[in-house]
Amino acid sequence: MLSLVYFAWVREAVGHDEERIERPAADVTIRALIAALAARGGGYAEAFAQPEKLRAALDQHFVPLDSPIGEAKELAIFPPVTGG
Amino acid sequence: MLSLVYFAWVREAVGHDEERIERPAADVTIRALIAALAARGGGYAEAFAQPEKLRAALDQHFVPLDSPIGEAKELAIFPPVTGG
Amino acid sequence: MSRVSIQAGDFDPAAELAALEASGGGGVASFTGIVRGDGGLIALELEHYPAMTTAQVERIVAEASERWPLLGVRVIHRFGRLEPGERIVFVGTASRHRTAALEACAFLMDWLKSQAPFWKKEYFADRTQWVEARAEDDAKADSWKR
Amino acid sequence: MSRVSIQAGDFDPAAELAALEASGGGGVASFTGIVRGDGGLIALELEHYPAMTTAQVERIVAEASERWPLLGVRVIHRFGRLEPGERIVFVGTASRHRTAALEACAFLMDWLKSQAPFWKKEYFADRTQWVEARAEDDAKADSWKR
Repeated sequence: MLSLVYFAWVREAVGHDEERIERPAADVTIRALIAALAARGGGYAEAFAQPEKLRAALDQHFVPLDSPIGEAKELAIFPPVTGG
Repeated sequence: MLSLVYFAWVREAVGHDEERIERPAADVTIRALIAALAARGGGYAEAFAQPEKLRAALDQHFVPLDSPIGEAKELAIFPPVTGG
Repeated sequence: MSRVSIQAGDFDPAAELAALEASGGGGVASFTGIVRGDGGLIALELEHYPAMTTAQVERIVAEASERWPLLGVRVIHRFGRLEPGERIVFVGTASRHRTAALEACAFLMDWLKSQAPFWKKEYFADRTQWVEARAEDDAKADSWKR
Repeated sequence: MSRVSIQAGDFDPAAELAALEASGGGGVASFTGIVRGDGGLIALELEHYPAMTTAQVERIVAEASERWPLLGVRVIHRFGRLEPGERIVFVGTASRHRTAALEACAFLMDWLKSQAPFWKKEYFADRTQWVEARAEDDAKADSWKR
């Protein structure tokens, strides 16, 4: 299983902040998973239709969307950060 | 009359912090006056022998040593500043 | 000595400065960020990624400590609901030399903006909106890359 | 709002920060310089040019205010005898944006170092010496020239 966690407007569009999915093959990229999530339609389509607006972290480390998911336990998807 | 004021090791070498001298002609430069002060010998020679180690202010504004004294009322001569 | 706090509550910049002054350096630099009430803003809601935030900010602090000879670093970042005039963030640095303290403070703020997992939502009387990341902030953070 | 004090006595960075936080900006930056006890230093004696100092520091502050959109500037510079651990100088800036506050703070410190009429004498157990200006400090101040 892979935990997906969402923040900010991604979380709001999806309607929840966490879910668990079947683990994809290790070489599946975050970008490919985002496309699969968008295909669910509804709030998911809204949240994931434009990957250029999204950023990701694997096991709490920022990574590019083209990174393979590998053996990570947690994938976070969110808009660019706006702290400080 | 022109007031001369001294700071830091210039003041210490000269032995006092202020004096009044006959006003030089307006086109005399600070550098020329420094040479004249050095020629007094003793602590003055020590203080003014190396103009490259000195800085100056005319009427409380920093100026280059080649500035003419003009109509200034006060000439300050001192080492490079070390505040902050 | 470096310390990171990610917290909902307010903090006291004076106490933080006093601790940094005691670290033995010749200079202490600080930055405090405060919520501006622009355009009728009622409140900001700061969301963050609890499992990641502290570790990520500590990585940013470690990066600063590697680049500058720092004797003390303090970072405090708040989350939750904040109203105009409230403090959001504090960065304080102590070093033997002013330039190290000031540059590290600027670096930490730039990296917090673009490398710490926080998101701001603005509340107005008639609407809400998520703050968008500014290309300018990314450029500032990138300017420190080496 | 800008204010300059050239004084013998100590100051309270906390009170200065609080005033700057109240100026309505989104960011407050500060730098506090402290006497280091390097090499067995017993005390520093700071001499200045009373007829010039305040006006000159106000010119430096005016230059900063022209370069950055500042809502508040506070400069305090002490003179007289100071022992290790004592504060020498405080620069605080408030602005809507962090970069303006931080850059103006660094600029003010660089210009105070090379453009304010102060001279430092170091007292050790067995000798005294006048601190020499560092070429590095001149270069820092020059780097802001435009």
